[in-house]
Amino acid sequence: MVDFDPKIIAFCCDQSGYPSADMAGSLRLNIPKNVEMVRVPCAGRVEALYLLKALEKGADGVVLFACYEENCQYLRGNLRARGRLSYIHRLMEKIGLEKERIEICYLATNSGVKLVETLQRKTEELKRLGPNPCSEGK
Amino acid sequence: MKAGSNLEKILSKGLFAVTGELGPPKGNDVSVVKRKADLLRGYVDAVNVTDNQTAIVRMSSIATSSLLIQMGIEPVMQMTTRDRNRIAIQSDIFGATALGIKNMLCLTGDHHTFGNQVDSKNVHDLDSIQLIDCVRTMRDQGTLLGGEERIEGKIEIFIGAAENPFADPFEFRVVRLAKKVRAGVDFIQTQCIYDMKRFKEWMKMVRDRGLHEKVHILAGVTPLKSGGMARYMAKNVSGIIIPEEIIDRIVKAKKPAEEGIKLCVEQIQELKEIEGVHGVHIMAIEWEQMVSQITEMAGLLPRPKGE
Amino acid sequence: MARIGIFIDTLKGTLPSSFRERIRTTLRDVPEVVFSVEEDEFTSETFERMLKLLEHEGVERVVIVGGSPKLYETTFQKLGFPLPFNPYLFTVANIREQALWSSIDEREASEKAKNAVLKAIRIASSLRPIESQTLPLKPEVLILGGGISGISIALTLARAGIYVFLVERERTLGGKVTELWKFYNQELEAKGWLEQKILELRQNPRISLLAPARLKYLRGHMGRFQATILTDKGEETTISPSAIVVATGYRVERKRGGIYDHKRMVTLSEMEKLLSETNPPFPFFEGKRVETVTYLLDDTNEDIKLDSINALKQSLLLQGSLKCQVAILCKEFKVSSDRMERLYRKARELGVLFFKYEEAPRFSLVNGQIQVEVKDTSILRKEDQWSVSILSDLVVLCETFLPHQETMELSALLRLHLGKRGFFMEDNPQLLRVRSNRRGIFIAGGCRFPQEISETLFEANAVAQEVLALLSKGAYTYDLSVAEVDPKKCALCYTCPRVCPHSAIEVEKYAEKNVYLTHHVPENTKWGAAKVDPASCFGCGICVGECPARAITLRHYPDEFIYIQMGLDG
Amino acid sequence: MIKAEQKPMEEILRSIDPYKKILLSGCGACVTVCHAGGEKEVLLLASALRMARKKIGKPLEILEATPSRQCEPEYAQELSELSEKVEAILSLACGVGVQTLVRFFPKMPVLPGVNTTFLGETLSHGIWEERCQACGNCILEKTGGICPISRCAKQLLNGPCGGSSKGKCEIKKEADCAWQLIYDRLSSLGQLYKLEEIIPAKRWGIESRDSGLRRIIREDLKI
Repeated sequence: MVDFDPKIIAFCCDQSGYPSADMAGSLRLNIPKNVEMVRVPCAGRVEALYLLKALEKGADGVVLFACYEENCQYLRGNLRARGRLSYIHRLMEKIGLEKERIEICYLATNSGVKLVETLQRKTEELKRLGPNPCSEGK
Repeated sequence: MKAGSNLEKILSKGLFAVTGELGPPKGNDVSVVKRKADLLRGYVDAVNVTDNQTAIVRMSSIATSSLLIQMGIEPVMQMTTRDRNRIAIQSDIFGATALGIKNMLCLTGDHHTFGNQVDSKNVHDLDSIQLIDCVRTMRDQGTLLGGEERIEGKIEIFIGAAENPFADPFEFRVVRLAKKVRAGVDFIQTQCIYDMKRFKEWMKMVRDRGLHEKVHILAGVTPLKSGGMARYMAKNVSGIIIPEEIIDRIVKAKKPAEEGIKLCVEQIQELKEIEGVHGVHIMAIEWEQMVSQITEMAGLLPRPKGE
Repeated sequence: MARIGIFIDTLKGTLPSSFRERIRTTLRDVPEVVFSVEEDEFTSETFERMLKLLEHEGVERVVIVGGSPKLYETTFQKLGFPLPFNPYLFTVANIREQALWSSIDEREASEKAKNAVLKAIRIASSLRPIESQTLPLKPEVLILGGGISGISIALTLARAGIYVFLVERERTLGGKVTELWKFYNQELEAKGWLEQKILELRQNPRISLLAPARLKYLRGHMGRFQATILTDKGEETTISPSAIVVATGYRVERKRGGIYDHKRMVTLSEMEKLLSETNPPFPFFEGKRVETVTYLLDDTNEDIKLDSINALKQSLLLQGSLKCQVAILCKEFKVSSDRMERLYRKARELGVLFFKYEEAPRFSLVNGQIQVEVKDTSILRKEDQWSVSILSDLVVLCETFLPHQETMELSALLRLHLGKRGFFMEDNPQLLRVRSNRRGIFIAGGCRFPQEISETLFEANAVAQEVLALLSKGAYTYDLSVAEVDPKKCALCYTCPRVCPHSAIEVEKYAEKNVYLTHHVPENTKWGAAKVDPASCFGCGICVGECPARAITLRHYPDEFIYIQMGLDG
Repeated sequence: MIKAEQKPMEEILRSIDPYKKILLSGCGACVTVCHAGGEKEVLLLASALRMARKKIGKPLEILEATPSRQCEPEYAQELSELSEKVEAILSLACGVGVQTLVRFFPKMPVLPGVNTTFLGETLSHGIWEERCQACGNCILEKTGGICPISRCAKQLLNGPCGGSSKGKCEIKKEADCAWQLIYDRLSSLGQLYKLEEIIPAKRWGIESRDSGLRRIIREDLKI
């Protein structure tokens, strides 16, 4: 295991991920420090390109916090996001990057605990995987 | 007489014809041809020689047909449009007739992706109906397809084609037969028949159009070896319908193979009674040894001589 | 370089001063920052102070450093936007929930906060003002469907001064209510009540009735719909309503085949008719007195309350004054509607029998009557459950509720979503039950979900209120915080109209130019490109992520903001 | 329109292996519409390629561009300035677009990034199906508007083969049998008589696919 602080970019849907992160704070849960929170109006706003760019430009992992299925304020934003992620997973496989570096996690508005658990688990996972070998800076 | 083949003579005399089928070897081993020829000789009037059936590479049907002639059997040379364009087709017909081949079955052929050369490019320059038209033109007009070009010599071929009453759209199958007749086909061999009801329905449509008077129809039969084979064919082979009760009968039989032969004989006897059926085509694939028994049991022996 | 003013919200002093101090140290080195001041909370007095300061310093970009942005967004909504300039020129650095509170120690918290503040400043530097626009709304509404929903919405709207076009496919108005005998929760005969309503409708000068007629085309968006109505005489009328209410109802299908075709098997609505024609003391069926009636519920529509209500209403009369014996077979009896629990108790007191079944009851013919066999599972202990057989003069079946045949066609015409069962789908089942996925189109009544008449009326009222709320101001004001297509890049691939959840995008071959886009382009400029209707767009950004030509931008949330937050800018 | 699919990543990586700096050019027309080579795909692929090369320690520099249509000379020439800065061009346009670049950049390797798959229509979003093989002499009039050249696996012109079963093709079970469609269509048009006519052998060799390079010349339009 490499001892490093994995950098995670977390896309937070404004209906679930972002309020959950606020909730995590209110519950005094520790959000790992190397996480960049990105507030988006809907998971459907997250382009496939952002996911790849995140990895290319230095992130070790990406988490996409979206609403549960059938719970999207915009009806299908979460499903579109899931579709884009599956496309990116296929690309990552070809590049030789571990698929686990990007995941989608479904939340409600008050899933502070789940958000923090996910980010903490992701941090551990990424530590196991080691630094992202494809990122520009490395 | 169009070609004067044994098959043609028998059919034109109004006799009930019997044809068999022989798959050439997957190589140049002539002994395989000989073994199968010995099993068929004397029990059938002519033997179909398949043309790379199911798109598996085999000895060419022209060469195998020629070998059969040497072995004293009359071949029905099959030819598919899958592997040849109209240049090769016509050239092969020149060669085949020069070698004494007098019957030819015009087919589209199984799709190449079913075989062992899936990456090949299929040709389908002509379809089977256009092929019939081509052979007819060569024989009756003495010219090449679509041209004024005279052929040196005389092409004499008894033209056959296949028809499948069990494929869809059902109503269209007889239209397609009519087209083949108009294109100039002399005899038809059908796909193997298990669904007698549908076949009779189809024959009725054939008679309604008067096609049975213009073309000789040989009904196809295939003896079932086992319940497994019956199930497999019913499920996986498009264009073959095997009714549940037939599968049941074979599956439940103590000796499925014997039951299969018995069934086949019963079918032949039933087919003989249908108006417009002028013969049977027995496709005992890799089971040629049973043809003697089937023809014997069906009372089709001895085979008459065309002369 | 943008001039940015920073307000640090101490959140009533809850942010530790050491923590605030570190942030101020960070801010000192940022050249864009003109000033940074602390405020304990945001009230109207604070706003006044802020205003003066901003004007004095000539600052037009504001970063609020403090709690969650959601906090300020709600406060500002309540108190009004406090800044003298465009509301889109401010942003928030969330250093409480997502830094101070979610870190191990203050050192880590300060790092996170510093990062958040610097990002907020970068976002503030690239903020652009976003204008708002006003769409005039004429008081004109199109209602599709002249059932009870359509009628009652039309009446409410007309009373409030709105002009209504009511389009009904059939010759008669009233829809399913014409088959109703009376209300379950009030002593009211449906027929007379409906006639009264229809009379009122016909007399109202603000209501134009188009029947029999149907919608042929619909173009445009809220405020500028262009609806072409085709009458049965083949005449076409085009109207331009500001909003549309879809109230086209549902259809029913009765079970057929075998014993279900027997004449003693009747449906709930046939029973309703029989009862309305019955004069006490006894009901008669084909000249003979009816003594036992068995209802079979829940075999087709498990989640719909309507059957329970009607069965109960009918059985109260049958068991009560008409002296019949009634049995009701159900999976679960639904008593959640108004007064239903009381009526249920009354029925039990009168002697109506209730049986709960899991396996479908069996029917057979015995001496011209129908024998019903059912295993009653209302007793919990399995060994005590027994089979019951009831010899019935009549068996009453419920009909399956299905979407109307034209629902599918209408959904394509109106570009509305259908739910799994083929009924129209509400935009949000909890909050926005009567809104469709398109702004300006509402759904009411059985085309969304079959309900009992009093609930339908309740919902119809809700729809009318929503429509009134929309139209009463005479205009709809909205921010241009929406998606925008660059017509030069658009490949006309139809991706965005297909993915837009709100059907706000159309490919308009000869559309007027997006008015919010360019002022300098002469009006009526034609082009071919996808076009977002800004009044109908909800700003979710799904189309942006989907566009293969990357021709769409979300005006209030461009790529740049996302890259800044990802830490990838510059 | 032309439908295409991005080539497998391995193949693209192999083809650009010798180069350190390339231009990745998309096309704003057909391949954008089928999500194979528009600006979105250009940026995604560029990012993926950079990462893949970074991983094996051979960093790659990529310039990105998406002209409106690569198959028109003027649009293709928009790339000339960028092309001077790179060693090769990877094009996500169809085979036509690639060759237009080849014509204008004689010294520049131009590599295809997509497989040009067929001329097809959109069945629903994300599903495309072949409809035309550009044979050059259309017979749709005879077949009820359904093309057996592109939709029948054996290109039969006179009816279905024996493998047509319950409306489906035996070669690809999910595909409709073209001749079943033709039959149904002519039946609903009341034109079944058209099926009685024998369609003669197609003239593949003259003004069709196998006639050598085909060219359309409009004398009236020439400048």
